[in-house]
Amino acid sequence: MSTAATPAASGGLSKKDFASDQEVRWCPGCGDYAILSAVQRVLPELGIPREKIVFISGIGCSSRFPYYMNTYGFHTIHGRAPAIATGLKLANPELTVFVVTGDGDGLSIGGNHLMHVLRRNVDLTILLFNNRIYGLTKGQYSPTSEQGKVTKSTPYGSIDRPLDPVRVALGAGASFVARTIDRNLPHLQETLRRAVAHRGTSFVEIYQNCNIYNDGAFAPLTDKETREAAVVELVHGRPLVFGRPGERRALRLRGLVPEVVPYAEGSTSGAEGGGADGGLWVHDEHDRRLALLLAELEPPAMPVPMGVLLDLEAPEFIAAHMEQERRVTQTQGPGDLERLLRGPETWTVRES
Amino acid sequence: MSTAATPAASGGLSKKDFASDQEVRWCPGCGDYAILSAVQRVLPELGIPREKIVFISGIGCSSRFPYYMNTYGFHTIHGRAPAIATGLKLANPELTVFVVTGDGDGLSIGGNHLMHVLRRNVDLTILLFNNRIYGLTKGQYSPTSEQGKVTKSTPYGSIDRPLDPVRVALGAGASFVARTIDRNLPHLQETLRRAVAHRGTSFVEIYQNCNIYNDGAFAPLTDKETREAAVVELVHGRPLVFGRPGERRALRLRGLVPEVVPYAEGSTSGAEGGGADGGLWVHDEHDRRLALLLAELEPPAMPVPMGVLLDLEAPEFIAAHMEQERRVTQTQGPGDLERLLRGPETWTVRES
Amino acid sequence: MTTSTSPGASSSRGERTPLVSAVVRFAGDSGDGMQLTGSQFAHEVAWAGNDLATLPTFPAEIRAPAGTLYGVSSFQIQFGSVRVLTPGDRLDALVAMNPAALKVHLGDLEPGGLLIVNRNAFDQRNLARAGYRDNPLEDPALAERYRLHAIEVSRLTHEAVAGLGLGHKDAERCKNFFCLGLVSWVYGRPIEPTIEWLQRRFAREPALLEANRRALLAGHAFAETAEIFGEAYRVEPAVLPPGTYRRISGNQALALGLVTAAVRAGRPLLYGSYPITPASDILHEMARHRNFGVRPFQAEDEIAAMGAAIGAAFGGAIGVCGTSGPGLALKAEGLGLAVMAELPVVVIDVQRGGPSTGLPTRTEQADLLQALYGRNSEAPLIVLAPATPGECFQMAYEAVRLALKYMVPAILLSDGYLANGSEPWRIPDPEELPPIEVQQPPAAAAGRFAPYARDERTLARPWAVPGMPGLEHRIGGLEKEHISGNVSYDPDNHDLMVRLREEKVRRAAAEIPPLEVQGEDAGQLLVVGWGSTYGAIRVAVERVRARGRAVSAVHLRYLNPLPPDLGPLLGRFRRVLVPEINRGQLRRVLRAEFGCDAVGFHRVRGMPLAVGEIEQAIEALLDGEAGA
Amino acid sequence: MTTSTSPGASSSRGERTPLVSAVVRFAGDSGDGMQLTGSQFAHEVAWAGNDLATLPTFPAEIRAPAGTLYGVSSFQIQFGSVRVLTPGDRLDALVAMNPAALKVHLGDLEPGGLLIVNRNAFDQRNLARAGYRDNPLEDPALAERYRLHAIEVSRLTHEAVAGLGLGHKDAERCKNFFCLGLVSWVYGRPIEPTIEWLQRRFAREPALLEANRRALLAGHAFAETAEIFGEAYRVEPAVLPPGTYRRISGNQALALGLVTAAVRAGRPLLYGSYPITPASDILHEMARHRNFGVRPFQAEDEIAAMGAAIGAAFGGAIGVCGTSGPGLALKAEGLGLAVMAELPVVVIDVQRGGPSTGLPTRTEQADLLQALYGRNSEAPLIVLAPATPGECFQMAYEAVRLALKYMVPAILLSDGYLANGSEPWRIPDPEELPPIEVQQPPAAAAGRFAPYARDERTLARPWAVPGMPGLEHRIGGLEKEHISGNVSYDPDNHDLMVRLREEKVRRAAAEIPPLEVQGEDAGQLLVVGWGSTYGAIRVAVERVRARGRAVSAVHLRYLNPLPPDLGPLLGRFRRVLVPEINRGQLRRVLRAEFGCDAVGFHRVRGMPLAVGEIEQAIEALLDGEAGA
Ligand SMILES: Cc1ncc(C[n+]2csc(CCOP(=O)(O)OP(=O)(O)O)c2C)c(N)n1
Ligand SMILES: Cc1ncc(C[n+]2csc(CCOP(=O)(O)OP(=O)(O)O)c2C)c(N)n1
Ligand code: SF4
Ligand code: SF4
Ligand SMILES: [Mg+2]
Ligand SMILES: [Mg+2]
Repeated sequence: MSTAATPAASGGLSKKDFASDQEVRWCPGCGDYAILSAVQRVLPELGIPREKIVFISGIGCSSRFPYYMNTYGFHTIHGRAPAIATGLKLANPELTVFVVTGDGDGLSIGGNHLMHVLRRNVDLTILLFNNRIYGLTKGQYSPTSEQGKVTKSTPYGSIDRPLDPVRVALGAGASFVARTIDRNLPHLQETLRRAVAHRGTSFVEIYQNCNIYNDGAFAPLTDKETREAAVVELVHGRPLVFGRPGERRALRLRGLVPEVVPYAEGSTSGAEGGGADGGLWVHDEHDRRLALLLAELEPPAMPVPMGVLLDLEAPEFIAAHMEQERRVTQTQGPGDLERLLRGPETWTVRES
Repeated sequence: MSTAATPAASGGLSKKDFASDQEVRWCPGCGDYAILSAVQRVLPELGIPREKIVFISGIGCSSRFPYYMNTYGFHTIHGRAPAIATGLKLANPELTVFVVTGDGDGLSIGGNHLMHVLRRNVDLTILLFNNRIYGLTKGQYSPTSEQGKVTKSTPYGSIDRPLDPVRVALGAGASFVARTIDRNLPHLQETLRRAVAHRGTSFVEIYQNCNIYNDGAFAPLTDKETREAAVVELVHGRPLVFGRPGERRALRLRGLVPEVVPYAEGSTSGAEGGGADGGLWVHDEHDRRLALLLAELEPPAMPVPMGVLLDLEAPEFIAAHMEQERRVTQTQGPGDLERLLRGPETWTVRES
Repeated sequence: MTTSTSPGASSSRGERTPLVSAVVRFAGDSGDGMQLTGSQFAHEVAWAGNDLATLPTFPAEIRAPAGTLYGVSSFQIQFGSVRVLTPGDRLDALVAMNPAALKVHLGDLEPGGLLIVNRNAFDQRNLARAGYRDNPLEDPALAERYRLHAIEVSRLTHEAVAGLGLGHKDAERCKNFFCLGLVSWVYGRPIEPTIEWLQRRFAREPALLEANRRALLAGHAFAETAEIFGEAYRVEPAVLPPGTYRRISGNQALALGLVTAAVRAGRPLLYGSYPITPASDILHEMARHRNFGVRPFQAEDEIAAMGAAIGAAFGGAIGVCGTSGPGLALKAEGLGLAVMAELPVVVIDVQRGGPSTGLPTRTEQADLLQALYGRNSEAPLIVLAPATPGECFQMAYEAVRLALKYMVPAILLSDGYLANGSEPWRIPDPEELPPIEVQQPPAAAAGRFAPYARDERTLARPWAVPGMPGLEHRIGGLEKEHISGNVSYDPDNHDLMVRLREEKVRRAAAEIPPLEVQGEDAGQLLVVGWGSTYGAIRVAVERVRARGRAVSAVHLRYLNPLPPDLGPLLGRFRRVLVPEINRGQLRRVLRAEFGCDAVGFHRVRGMPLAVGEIEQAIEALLDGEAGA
Repeated sequence: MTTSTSPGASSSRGERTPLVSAVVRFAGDSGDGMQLTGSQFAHEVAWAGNDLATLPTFPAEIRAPAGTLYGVSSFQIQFGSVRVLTPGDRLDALVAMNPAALKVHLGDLEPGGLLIVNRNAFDQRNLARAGYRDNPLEDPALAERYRLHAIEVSRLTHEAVAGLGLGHKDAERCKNFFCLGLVSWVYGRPIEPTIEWLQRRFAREPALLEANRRALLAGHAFAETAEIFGEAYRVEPAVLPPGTYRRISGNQALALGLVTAAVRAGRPLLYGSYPITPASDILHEMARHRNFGVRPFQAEDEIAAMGAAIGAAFGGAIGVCGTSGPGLALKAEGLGLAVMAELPVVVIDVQRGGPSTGLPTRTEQADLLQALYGRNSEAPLIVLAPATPGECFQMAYEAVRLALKYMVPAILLSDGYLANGSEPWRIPDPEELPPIEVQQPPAAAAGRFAPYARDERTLARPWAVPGMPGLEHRIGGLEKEHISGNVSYDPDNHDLMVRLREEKVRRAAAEIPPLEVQGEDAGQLLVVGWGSTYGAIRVAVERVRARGRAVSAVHLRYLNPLPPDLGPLLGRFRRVLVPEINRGQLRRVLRAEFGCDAVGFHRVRGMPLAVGEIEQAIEALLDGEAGA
């Protein structure tokens, strides 16, 4: 999402300027708190005046987010936030618009709007809080829940195979795809900055712990013991390195098949070509094919990629829309209501 | 989709047994006729009794398909056929169910149901007639129309970037993904056979010419002059070869980047490893990563892949559902209504 | 045709029989160009200064196979020197281009009516396709019952265009202009406007221009010289209020009304729509007017279109979306949000035959109750309905005006007949339209901004939109606290808010002009209509009144809130008849609202009501029979 | 507790004051276990043979922060030796676990009522969170106005469980059982069932079992021995019809009704649902009964759930889906298809506060008009509504029965109060339920099968489903030809089909049992209710009658078609009052349908109507005042 930055106007805003007067009502310990805090920290950096920032959400625990932001906000209906945000942005292209959604809101009932906003590449930042559960309705499995999950609605285990939000986004042609996690604040903040900086739809999947209905869903990715081996942080132009100090590993592509190989700190052997064979797999966030393969990495055999998987320049919907408006207005002149109403053919009836 | 074949019952059925008594009402010259004919030809081969075959469609020119099939059929509402077919299959897992949809029906209003049926891997065959236009509503651009398309609803050209149905299907985790075209009858028929043979959701994109509102959309792929260079037909275990006799070409992967190289008939140099570097790109329909890269091939620089892009074994939804039903019934015994109604705690009030 | 006074017919008027009005229908294969023929004839008629009303009927198929019954396309027009309010019940003249057209439409032709057929099309194949065993033209009964003229239209057309180097197909396609020339002569309508139109249309295809021109002239000359028509007619110009006129369809007028509202309000207008018959043409029209600040958005479905309109309204633009019945069903949840958020969105429902997919190409007025009640819980909004194609303009404008003034969603109920039908339309001066008031928020909120503080008079909340500094606030679909707009679960607050939302809509009744009663404003029988049945009811009432019987009529353009003077008016009549193309939806509302024992008249045939059947229903009631 | 005759209370009954009924509310933080406490108390009460009705109220938040006003959770129960039909308007006793609970609920306690508070929770932090500047327990007015007992519940509980090795948190969590013991003693209800329950619940956690048991006994003993309670009560068993009983909530009963219908019909039942408050528990319950042929399907949204139900019905299974108001809005288009395809699907709408997202955790009955009319065009279907939690069983069964018999969709309107409320339920013998008729198609079609040929009596079409040889056919959402079912654009056929679909629903009126009138069946005033207001209306009418005034009442369980004897009944009363938790929806229907000048009483507070306010409304009308 491009930033309509007017630094002067927002000079000196701080985190607390972005906190509304409403008491935050998530469960104590919910991962949503960390995300809220990260967003409230990052916003003052952007230099965008508060009145130009809008948070649009659907329904779910995650979707209560706008109430806590001292910006404009709209807590809409289940799954429709991308469509509403598109309309808002078309009404006023100057705005910086965030969409906050959940794995149910964004991928279950709202999957189609998500897909279409991504293909249109509307200049929005979409934050999908993925806790792999329906929180607000008290714990049914979601489209990102693992197969076999026992929940209130699946006492004998769920049957559906889960969706991977990142794969869905790539399949829809997203121009910016990233993944981050509630428990890694610096990573979360940096990912938010990158998302806001992107022009077009920025899709950010945020792994979020629902400590009431799906506690520990991402524990391997956050537990001190395991997290370094379980996560690979993506850095553009750098090899995919992960693992604890002393046990550092890197990824290599054999053909299209990823392999884990030992990694000696500082080594970049053969790291020139993005994903080039022989050498290590080097991250290139502008390469859609590499992003597709990153999205295929599945735990536990492979580490989970975190960070910006893809950042492509692509025509943005709102700008193109306004450009067309300008072009037509230039060619045809500003609308002449009288002429429009008369149409091509008229006749006159005189007083008789 | 698995075939609940009972060859005896359907012995001797022929194409015309599958034609209903309703006059076909597509525009003269419409590509839908060829698809209808192909389906009516393939069905008798399957040995499935007519009464076990059901066609479910949404709304659109394409969706009138069921009326012309002498099987069970249901022309439902716009975009919802996958959901309705899922319910039908759950009601009676014995049935062979086809879903017929269009690029508008399946990817615009019905995109979410399509995505979810694919992830669930419900045993259905989905035929998506992609004519890159809304036919029935008389010619508005569709989600698969090329950017800049001038239509009734976009007099100054469309702004949205198109979706690629195959990429969407792969993004949703489809287990079977194929592409074929109305004008290549043998290919169409063979693809249908493969789709029906697959267990799980078979997704078949069929390029279909709408000669009224989008005539020639696929002309390069069907014109005698150009088609051989424009299409690569996929054959499992064979290199990706295309081009006219005498000008045969093959594809090779350089890292993840496809290249076109000359091909000498019969050559299979280095063709062992699926997509292996050095040698030619050899099709492996069981390799999801290769399928992802196939879906990235874009004309005119690259030929359009036709055939089965992906055919994976994956847990099928209906079978798993019925298996759970059996398992629970086995463990708990068949439902005992009296016990159920009594619940865990009762008390008795006697005549006083 | 440019501005000019109506010159009357161009042919000699010598022995022409004067007519007050006539009903003509052109019918043929979808490939025969009947819509164009009818439309051009309507142009000629309008140019001649007649009043008119048109009724096109399309097959459901895009291009139905030639010669089939279901592939017949037709265009009906009534025109006259008097006010013409309906396309007419029965035909004075029928042009049938093939056997199928004859079979489908003959039943509507008045005995003794003029019947023109293309004899060349009555070959074995076409007869078989239409299900004729024998050629009906050879049945003497046909010529006895009607003034039959079986003309070799195809052959004569081919002869007329011979030598222009046209292929057979192109030559054949000119035969509709032959017929147009012929009918124009019969009714003494000027063909100049058509020639002008051809010149514009085929500016770059001189051969086609010439061919069609020749066919037109040939038909005209054929009628004049062959003298096979026993009589020729003339229809004097109608006495219409002075002004500059154009012919306009309901969908066109609706789009222009929206554009005008946007210009007058000084706001961009987002038109979000997912194509659906018969509303798609509004999208097509809106998409052309980008230089008026119209932002067209073809959404992925109706829910997204609704969402985009809500988002636009939240953002300070006018949010409009257009659809038909099934699409309105999908917008229900979104409309509820707009009611709760109190945002000004306008939803246009061009009603069609239902339920479900129903009869997509046919008209009906059975979405009234859906518009009023088709949402969860108490979610009142404004509902309006235009009465004629031209009126779609002012009611679309009115819908935007009221939505913005009361900060409330509005639904506009058009229908398939209004959408595609057309009439002469006096071009309005936009400046004469009532101004559009926008609920400006306080310049800067002293302290915390209260998004649900209300205007005392209208109860509207302020339209504070993103971008306005100091007014940052959050709204949503949860119940909100009076004034502060914060989420509130307080029971009494909920009851209050439910009442306020209702009261706000009720207050919009202050905007409704006094009802205009046709006839006495008290008496035996009042006929109440809404929407596109206006013309048929009006004419029926006129006719019954002309027979000296006391009956009055009133037409509702405001369905929610209802006009404040409606209740008293109903009370002044002994009986009330409500003719509708549904099973009695307005009737239900009137009974519930006013305890009025209204009787219904319902024909749900996918067609406009006929004047004659309404007349009968009126007479029956006056004679003391129960309602049908 | 297993089957047993009700043993009455276990404590000594010596000096206990007899009560006919009592209303008790437990209130505290969501973490305080108030729902469990209330539910266990209800078990004890049921076991003691009382009649009862319960009203749980949850905060909208999943785990609201401790001590907040919006985080208070409560459970109210009325029980008695007489028939108990409502959870009661005002409280005889309130247990408040913290300052927030006191603040939120004190207003509902009768002056002089019993007020038990956990004094330990009244610390600075909690007082501040609840917005108390001073400790209300220190205000002498409190003890003057109520029978206040500020007990150190936390401390006493910790002491009771000391030595079991529990952490502070676990120990603290036992305090609800202390309160339960205490209240059980006060009302003389047996604690044995609770001990049995604890034994089952904590079979694998002996420390927790012991701790909760000790807390329970400590509370019980405290009340008995500390003798701080001025009085103790007893409530004799109610005289209920003989039979075996259980306590059941509306959602449970509904699920069991569906399962029973499936078993009786011998068909699998697809339950398609997308989770939504307050309907989710039905999905949870249905998902457990796989061994009854229930096929649960958690769909991607409500539209897909509806679609799956339609697909299942097309496939010969019973297609059911459950949702709440916003979800019903999304099912509108699908319901239209089911009407057109004439397929037996059942949609359950557990109504909640609206519009839009509204008040998701609160009750309302404002979806009646949506259920009746919330679809495009004329799309009539059956609408039913249970009156009590237990009745959800039979009405769910009835919905399936009628849908299958008439081949038509049915909507069942439950609500948040019925869903979560509970009552003693006499377990029915499934064999006594009316049999479920399935519209079997002809064994083999002679010639072409006619999917729209109808049963003469019911007008139902045959249920020919895929898999049946020789009956292959195609249906869809386009209008269909009478009998053949082919697509038809014929105007008269459309009118006929519209009427047939309407008539079919009308014929289902033959299934409706005669109305049972409370009081005389003619007179001054008839109160008409539907849905969950049953109990409140009944009690209100009883009370007014007890004061010797003439008022009758009737309750509607069939909303479409309406009972055939309703019109005549309405006609026998001078005035009709319709109390509803909406703005007058049934009232509107009655006025429209019967021209009856019904007066409404509406309180839309997200809460059940109170008996008292209905009484007042009745009295006011009897006194000749206008309706409120
Ligand atoms: C139309 C509609 N259907 C269903 C619901 C109920 N509902 C509210 S939130 C939700 C799912 C929330 O899951 P998710 O998006 O993952 O958010 P989370 O609570 O986990 O943050 C559902 C089903 C609703 N509010 N509206
Ligand atoms: C709810 C709803 N919205 C819109 C329509 C109108 N409609 C019918 S078909 C169609 C699009 C058809 O496009 P596609 O699926 O590509 O089918 P095609 O006609 O091209 O085969 C639309 C928008 C409808 N019938 N129902
Ligand atoms: S239920 Fe889960 S996601 Fe929702 S607020 Fe609680 S912890 Fe967070
Ligand atoms: S409009 Fe196009 S897709 Fe539809 S029937 Fe005609 S040619 Fe085929
Ligand atoms: Mg979630
Ligand atoms: Mg299409």
